[in-house]
Amino acid sequence: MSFFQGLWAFVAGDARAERTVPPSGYSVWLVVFAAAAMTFLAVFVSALSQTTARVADLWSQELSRASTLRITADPDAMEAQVAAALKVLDTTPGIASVQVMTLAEQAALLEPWLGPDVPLELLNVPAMIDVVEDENGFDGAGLRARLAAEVPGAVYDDHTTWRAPLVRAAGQLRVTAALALVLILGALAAMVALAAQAALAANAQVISVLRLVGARDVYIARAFVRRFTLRTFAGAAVGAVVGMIVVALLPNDATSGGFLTAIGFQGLGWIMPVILPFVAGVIAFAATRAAALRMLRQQA
Amino acid sequence: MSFFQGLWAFVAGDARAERTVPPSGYSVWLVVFAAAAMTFLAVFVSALSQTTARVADLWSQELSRASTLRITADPDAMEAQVAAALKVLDTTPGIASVQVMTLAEQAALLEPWLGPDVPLELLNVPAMIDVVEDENGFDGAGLRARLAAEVPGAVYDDHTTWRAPLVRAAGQLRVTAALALVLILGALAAMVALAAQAALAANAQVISVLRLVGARDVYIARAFVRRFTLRTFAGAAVGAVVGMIVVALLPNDATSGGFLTAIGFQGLGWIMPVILPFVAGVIAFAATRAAALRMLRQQA
Amino acid sequence: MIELENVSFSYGGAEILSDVSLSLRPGSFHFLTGPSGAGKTTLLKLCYAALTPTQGTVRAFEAETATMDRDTLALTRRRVGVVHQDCQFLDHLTLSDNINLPLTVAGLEGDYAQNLADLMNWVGLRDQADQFPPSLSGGERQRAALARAVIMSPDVVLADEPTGNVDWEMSQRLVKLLVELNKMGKAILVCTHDLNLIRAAKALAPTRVLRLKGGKLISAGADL
Amino acid sequence: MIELENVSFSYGGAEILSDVSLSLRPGSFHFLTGPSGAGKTTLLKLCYAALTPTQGTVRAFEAETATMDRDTLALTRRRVGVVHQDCQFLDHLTLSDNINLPLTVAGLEGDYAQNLADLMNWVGLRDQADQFPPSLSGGERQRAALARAVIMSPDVVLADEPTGNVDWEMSQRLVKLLVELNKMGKAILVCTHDLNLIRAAKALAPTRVLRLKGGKLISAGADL
Ligand SMILES: Nc1ncnc2c1ncn2[C@@H]1O[C@H](COP(=O)(O)OP(=O)(O)OP(=O)(O)O)[C@@H](O)[C@H]1O
Ligand SMILES: Nc1ncnc2c1ncn2[C@@H]1O[C@H](COP(=O)(O)OP(=O)(O)OP(=O)(O)O)[C@@H](O)[C@H]1O
Ligand SMILES: [Mg+2]
Ligand SMILES: [Mg+2]
Repeated sequence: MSFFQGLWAFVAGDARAERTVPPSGYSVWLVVFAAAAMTFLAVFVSALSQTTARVADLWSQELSRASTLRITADPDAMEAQVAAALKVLDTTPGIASVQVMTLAEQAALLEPWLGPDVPLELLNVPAMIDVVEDENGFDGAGLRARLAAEVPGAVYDDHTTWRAPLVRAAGQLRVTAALALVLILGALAAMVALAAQAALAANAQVISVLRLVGARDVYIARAFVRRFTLRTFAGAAVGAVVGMIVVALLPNDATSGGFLTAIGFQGLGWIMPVILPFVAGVIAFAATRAAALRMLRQQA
Repeated sequence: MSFFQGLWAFVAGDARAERTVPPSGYSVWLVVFAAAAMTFLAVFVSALSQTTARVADLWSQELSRASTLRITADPDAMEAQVAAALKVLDTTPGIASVQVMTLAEQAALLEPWLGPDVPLELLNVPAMIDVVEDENGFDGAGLRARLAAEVPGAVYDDHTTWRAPLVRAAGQLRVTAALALVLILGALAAMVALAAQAALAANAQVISVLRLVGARDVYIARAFVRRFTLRTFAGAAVGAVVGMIVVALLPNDATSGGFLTAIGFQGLGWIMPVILPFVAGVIAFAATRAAALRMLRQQA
Repeated sequence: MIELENVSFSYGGAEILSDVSLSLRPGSFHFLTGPSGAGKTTLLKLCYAALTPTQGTVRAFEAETATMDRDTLALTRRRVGVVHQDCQFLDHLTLSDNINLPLTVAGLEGDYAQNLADLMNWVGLRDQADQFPPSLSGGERQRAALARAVIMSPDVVLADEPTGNVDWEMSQRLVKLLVELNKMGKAILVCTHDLNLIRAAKALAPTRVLRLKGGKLISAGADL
Repeated sequence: MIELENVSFSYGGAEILSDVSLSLRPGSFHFLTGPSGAGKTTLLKLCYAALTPTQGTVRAFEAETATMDRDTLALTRRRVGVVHQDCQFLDHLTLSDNINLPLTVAGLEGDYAQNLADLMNWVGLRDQADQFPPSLSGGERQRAALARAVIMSPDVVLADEPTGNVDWEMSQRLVKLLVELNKMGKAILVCTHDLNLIRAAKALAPTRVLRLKGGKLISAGADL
């Protein structure tokens, strides 16, 4: 029998065997509810976690991979210094692109403070070079040392002071969310296991009657396990769907652009809420099966 | 009997009555575990919520209450324009303080772009006036209109474009956290109620025996209710303590200063984790009592 | 002390009891026989207000059971000792705690300490005092059920097939116990199929034998 | 088919059975008597492997019960019909489903459909077929337990006090049923305190009466 045939037989069940197990009432509802609530929370938290992860990535990438070189020099020495700096940057491994800011760009940047028509060209403003590192990154300290030697007027600013707290905060949120997710799934597993135990304990007499009329262990276990697995799956599926709906309904913040993205799932992230009910089902299967076989072994 | 005497009698319990109710095994552990897990999550989420609330407040206050007036004018007209602007601001209700930035302050602000020794005094840089509103706020549109009439060179910037997405994101997080908190408490209540029902259903025979030998309803109900209430409280207390410890152990981010505060509780916020076990206990009391009395009424 | 007046009862379908009258007075001793499924247990349940009649009235200690509030019902039950056909115990309590249960529940533990020891001796359960009910034999359970029913020396004892699982000598001991109680003025009603038991009791005390058949309650012939 | 060889048993304390030997062969009919608490139920439990002996061996259908794996045990149970002293049913199934349970569990439902109807008639439970066990009278439960024990026409029938709650006529019907099965070659063992029942059976078929006392198994006198 292939795995899928086995799975199908399990899901389809044996109506006769099923009936021998009493409708376990509150225990089963407890499981359904716990599965729904925990999965809902898990979906919620994983949406949060994924969003935070995206934000953290954005910040890490955008801010950490971009840095600025500011070169102060006499107007006549400026061009040479810029050229020297570009040469240093060109020979630094790990740099993806280098761009000298035009005066117009600098003016746009400064407009809020200087007003629209400041004659920057008349001022001896420093030259600015945007540096974007590639995936491998480069050695900031080494670059600083070389620049100090070859381009004395260069000040290298890798935005660390701006970036660090933001990235750290995002990382913190992300760890917190992941921790919460692990806790929620753990709590779900524990609750399903305990509820299954409670249901089995409440049905000790049923199990004993079944054993005494010649039922085999697998026959008895299967009916319980199937019920708990399917109910848990159903509960978790409801929880996941409701969770996805609520996440979708959360106020989206498209205007914030690259800085904060809307809470929700993107791309492969959708796997998470879809997978959760199956995870819950597997947890329920394992927990109930272990509990049932343990209880059965205690009976003659 | 006063409330506290009654409460004490309840907590102290009646050892004899207690013994008539069987140790309900898995059902009670389920309750303890569910209470602990849910309270832990609640503490966690409320820490997150409170932190977000603080951040949102900080951003709203610091950013929204400060705005900037930039005045562009010929060097010789500047002083008059600034004076005119100050007069307008003075007569605008809802403004707490007004301060004209010195050139040195402006230079410090611009240093990263212009280098350390830009002769700002030689440039016709706009004058900047920091405006801080008081608690009541003021009418930004009205101010803009009056400035346009009386100080044509003034540009009023209330930072809205910077602030809005940040505040909105914080608000979003806050709503999400509050929603999660409500859900967690609701789930806790539902689980305790269902577990109590399951335990009572499993003990239907015990209840019937007790009724038949002449036990009164309150006698039977009390033993169950007391057990579930105290276990729920104990579970929730453990969850709350562990939650507080974990929150305290989370990486704190003191360097980020005013922008992002560390996740955790401050001041009155500590009431939340302390109050949660009591809330859980009250929920358990109400749920178990209702379930017990309902079940008893079904018995002769 | 317990009176049934023109009582009819049905569980929804056919009538199990129709127009039955019975009065359990202090010092009375009744046996109730009848084929299996005749309604003997049902009649007992009406007496201790586990059921209320569909017609007629049942009065326990002057109060009508159908309109009793639940607390009064509990207090009434303390004056009626019942041996149930399926002896139910609290499986997590020892045998002696189970037999003491009516006292525990009434808050009277201690007042009857000597009672317990004597009683356990009489029904031959001294050695089983600390066992838990699931580990008792069928007969031991029945004897324990009788002991629990009489521990508080109730005004009325209703025993449903109290000797189905015990041997003949023990049956006689149990009957003797009931006769003793009867002589103290308690009202006794015993359902049984065991004619020998009835004969043995008749030798010890004046008893009335009733027969339930087709929903009607009749006095049994003089042969018993 | 079931053999006890020098079996001793204790629940941890005193020895309940000491050096007991017994062989249930096809076509044999045993009665087992003895005072309450003597160990009759314990002996039966050893026969259907709910307990294993502390000394000696119990063999069921040639296999030793102490070393049987759980699946073999389940299959063995299908060949042994047991009437338990406390008749346990599945309260959520109707009476006929409960009586059919051994067939359901063995996957043989349908094969014995006529059996069920006949059997229900014989034990007088035709009208109760759709009732649930908690609403049955004590005697009805016992009759149902016997019906469930024999529905699969097992090779061995072990009945523990099967008539404690039924009237005399019904007891005789039940004994007749067991005698019929016995004549078909089944091995029968009945625990009972009811000497009249034993006498009635002796009139119908050759039976052996055993008495359990002080842990020893002895043949009862010729007076029975
Ligand atoms: N809760 C119930 N619902 C429906 N029918 C019931 C219920 N309880 C009992 N009956 C039916 O009522 C009839 C009388 O039951 P009762 O238990 O009073 O009989 P009984 O005289 O005590 O018999 P026995 O000697 O076998 O104990 C039986 O046929 C039984 O099936
Ligand atoms: N699980 C157990 N643990 C300890 N003692 C037990 C256990 N089961 C039975 N006993 C004790 O063993 C003795 C024999 O019990 P058993 O049930 O075999 O008696 P029995 O002969 O069937 O009696 P009865 O006629 O009353 O049914 C009893 O005294 C009983 O208390
Ligand atoms: Mg009855
Ligand atoms: Mg027995």
